[in-house]
Amino acid sequence: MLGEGIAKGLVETARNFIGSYFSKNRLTTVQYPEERLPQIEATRDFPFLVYDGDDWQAGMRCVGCQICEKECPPKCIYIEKSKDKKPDAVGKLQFYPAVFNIDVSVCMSCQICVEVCPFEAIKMDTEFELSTDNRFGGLLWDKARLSKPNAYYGKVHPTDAAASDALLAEEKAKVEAKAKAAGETKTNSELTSPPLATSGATSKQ
Amino acid sequence: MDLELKEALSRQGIFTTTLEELYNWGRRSSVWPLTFGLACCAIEMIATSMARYDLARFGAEVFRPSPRQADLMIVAGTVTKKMAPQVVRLYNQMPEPKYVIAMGACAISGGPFKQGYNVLKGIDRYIPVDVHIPGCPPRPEALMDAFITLQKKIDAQSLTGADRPRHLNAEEPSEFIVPQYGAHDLEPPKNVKLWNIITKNIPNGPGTASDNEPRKD
Amino acid sequence: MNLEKIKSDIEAAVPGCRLQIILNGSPSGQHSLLLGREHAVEIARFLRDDPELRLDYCSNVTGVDWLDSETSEKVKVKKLVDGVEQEVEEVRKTRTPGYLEAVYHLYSMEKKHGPLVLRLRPENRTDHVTLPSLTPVWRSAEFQEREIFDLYGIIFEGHPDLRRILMWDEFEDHPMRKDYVEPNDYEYEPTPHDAVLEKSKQARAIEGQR
Amino acid sequence: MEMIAPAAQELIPNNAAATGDDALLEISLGPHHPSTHGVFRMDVVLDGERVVKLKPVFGYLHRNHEKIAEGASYLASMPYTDRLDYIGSLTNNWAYALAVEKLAGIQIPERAEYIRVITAELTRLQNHASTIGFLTQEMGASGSPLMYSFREREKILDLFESLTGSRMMCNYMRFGGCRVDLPAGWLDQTRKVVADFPGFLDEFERLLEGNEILLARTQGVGVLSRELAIQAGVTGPILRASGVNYDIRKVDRYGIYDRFDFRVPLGEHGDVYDRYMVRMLEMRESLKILEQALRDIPSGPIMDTKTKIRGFRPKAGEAYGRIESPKGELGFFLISDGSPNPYRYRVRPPSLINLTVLEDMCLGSNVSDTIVIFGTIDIVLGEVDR
Repeated sequence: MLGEGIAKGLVETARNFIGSYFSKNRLTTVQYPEERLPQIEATRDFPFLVYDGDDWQAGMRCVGCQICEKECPPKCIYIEKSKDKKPDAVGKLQFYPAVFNIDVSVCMSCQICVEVCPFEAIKMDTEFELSTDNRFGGLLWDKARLSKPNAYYGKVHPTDAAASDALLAEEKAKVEAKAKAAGETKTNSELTSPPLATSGATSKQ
Repeated sequence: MDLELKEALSRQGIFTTTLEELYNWGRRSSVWPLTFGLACCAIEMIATSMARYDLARFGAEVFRPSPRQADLMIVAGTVTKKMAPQVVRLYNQMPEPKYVIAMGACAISGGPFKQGYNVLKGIDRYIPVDVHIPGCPPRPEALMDAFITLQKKIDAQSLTGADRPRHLNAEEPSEFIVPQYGAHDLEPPKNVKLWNIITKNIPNGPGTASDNEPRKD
Repeated sequence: MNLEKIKSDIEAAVPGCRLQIILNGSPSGQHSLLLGREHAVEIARFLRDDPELRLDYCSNVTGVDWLDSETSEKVKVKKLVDGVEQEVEEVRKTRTPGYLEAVYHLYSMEKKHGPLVLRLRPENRTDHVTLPSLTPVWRSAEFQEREIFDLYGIIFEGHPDLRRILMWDEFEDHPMRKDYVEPNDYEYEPTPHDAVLEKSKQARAIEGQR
Repeated sequence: MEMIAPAAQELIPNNAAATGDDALLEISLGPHHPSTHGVFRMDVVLDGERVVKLKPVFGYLHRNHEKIAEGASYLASMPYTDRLDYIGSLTNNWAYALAVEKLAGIQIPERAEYIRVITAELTRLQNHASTIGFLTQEMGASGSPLMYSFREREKILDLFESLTGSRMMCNYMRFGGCRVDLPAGWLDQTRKVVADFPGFLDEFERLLEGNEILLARTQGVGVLSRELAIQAGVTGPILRASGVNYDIRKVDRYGIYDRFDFRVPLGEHGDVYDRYMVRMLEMRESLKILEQALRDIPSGPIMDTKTKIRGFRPKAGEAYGRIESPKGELGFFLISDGSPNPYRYRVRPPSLINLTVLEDMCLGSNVSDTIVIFGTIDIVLGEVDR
């Protein structure tokens, strides 16, 4: 009979309509902004700089090595290395970025910067509500805007943050053991720090 | 009108409004976008209009294929130099009041492809953009957030005075120059007038002496 | 597929053709066959129709631009210095003129083998840039040869519809060539470095003069 | 659109100026057209409602992917491949990774191979689902089918997001393996999605199967002959709908596809209906592969330890690597000169080459059918223009 196929299809649509009131599998509308989808842990959006402790300037992990600047595919990172050094979390004297800008209007969220960073200093954020009417003012993020505490990292990516913390603790223990050994022979050791040898390739974001 | 009085009245079931509020409410609540996808972001735009995110809740139910019936152009994707004249022409064909959302890195600045010879480094070289959403591509929620931002922006507009919206100012242009294909590049490579307005307020921008000098903090 | 055998098969079928095997240094082992321009279409037809090969499917057509290159190597030469024969190191420079290249990857849908890689080279990269089109043999080359014409400037003789495909018709350059200089439309760049910083500065300087 | 490029003007036949019933009409469909899947343009010459001539015009999304890649390191091109066929980023990743692995002779660990198969087949599922959604939308079934297919797509995108961090631009594979290991519980989640997916297919079939409008709009429309398909280098579901048994998963047996038991659905008539059905059946076969892969996936490393990601310099040489992407043969041709950047980086885009036969399929049909035929080719402009 002509129209039978169409009628069958309409039955299916009706089933779907009614089903949407009962079945979670039918993914009914999430009423953003009042309700939100559950946060997926691995989600990435834009990079941020991790700092330890409370003071973002003192605790900044980034040493301004400019690897991410070089590897960034769309070239949206701009770093200027500092002239002087400051002690890092472990106590070693390190350079720090005098300028660290990310132009998020160019960033493609590929997280290659995270992958290549040997210092666990740059990580991906999950914040996405960033729409602005000011292109240059609102989308060029400087060091202060980019810095976020390690606790925040632990909140948005708990698994990765735990792995990263463990890695850093291990590094720290190694350095301390070395310093101890060195301290027995020589008391005053001005360390010019070699880059921490962590495996950038396998680090999770 | 006094806000407290207004609230007190609304509790009594009497709703008052000003012409301005009514006008802005009308504009804000039925922003019809143009069915206009350029690249990757267009897929997220489609996803946003589907059941799970449902852009219709913001009064953007109807995607109009014709620019004559649309209020909002979502520039969703990379604008190439070959496409730029058409984008500007579509914008010119839209009736006032009209808004532009630059969705995604490519539309804002050329994004990851800005080093390409055929990629326009930001649609705001030719048309004024109201809201920028960074992301590559922005999540559907980010597009909805931009919608809310746009609605707030419309709500805050006053109908009179120097800062009234463009469509109420007869001196402001509603159409912009359409670039022409040249032998090596688009002619002109940017709408200088518009560009100067955009870059005027950058603290460190091209208008200032410390152009491209690193920011000191 | 044995490239030597294919070469001798072609030589038997198309007498007088120029063929050369080009070895590939990568572990992929995809060596290629450089064809002379004069007999390219005949060879292509043979490859397609030969019942043993039946390379009926031309998958990929690529342009490659090789710039003029200069390699210098140190050579030890025996020379008479002050009447005594001595070994002297001399830097010898070899200039290889640049050339354009079209690379075809052939497969067989019937026999399910492949790839056979063909290469065609026009005389030089400036004024003699014609190649015979293989579109009459494999239609899949149609858009890809147009693309090579557009981006590399190789003119394919015998192509049914050779127009620009990706860039607009008024465009004059061939942007995929290695020596193409793109128009400087950089502007205020918030995160400039290296080349972009230079370009941005240049553009601003020119603007300032206007 | 009033824009007529000079090239298009040449298309106008001599009698176009004539008025009356027999006048030919030249129109430009696109680049802004709701059913051209982006910024594609067709210069069509019409005799009444019949298509007499059709020339595709490309380049409105030419983003210079190849040129940018030639100036960037091997790693930096990986996120750009996501943006080629932006509906199926993971298959693009795989094709590029495969080409680099061929170029440098890299072996990848077994677990990584399985992850690649799983993600690629999930990509195929969501690609075919959304293609059929768009196709029915273009036939006039506005709304429902597209919404259903996007609903299923969202479930798969959630999987991608929890694995790779991004819904669409996954940037997940690396030459030598994959970037991160599967998160806890991901396999169970995937098993659930895979188990539920046939329900969606059944629903879709009930919705459309036997629908008189669908049958009238698809059967016998846009026939592509077997010979022409081979001659024009068409690949993917379109080729198989024309009855040619050529699936690179079976021919090249790249990755570990020789371990799975699956069949290649073939069409008989090469019309729009066959192309639709081939895609439906291919989804069922993909589900079979997924079930086997999810059952057999071993534990172990996911990256080849010898491969350097940063400062990767393959030996001078060249390689062409190809895979069966949801749209057809996606290949990458790389020439290395020993430097950290590829000397030549070329994408063999299935969407572009499949469009070769667009005119042949559309000649003589109505404008409305042209849109449907165009829809079954399943192009993504990011890949056509690159």
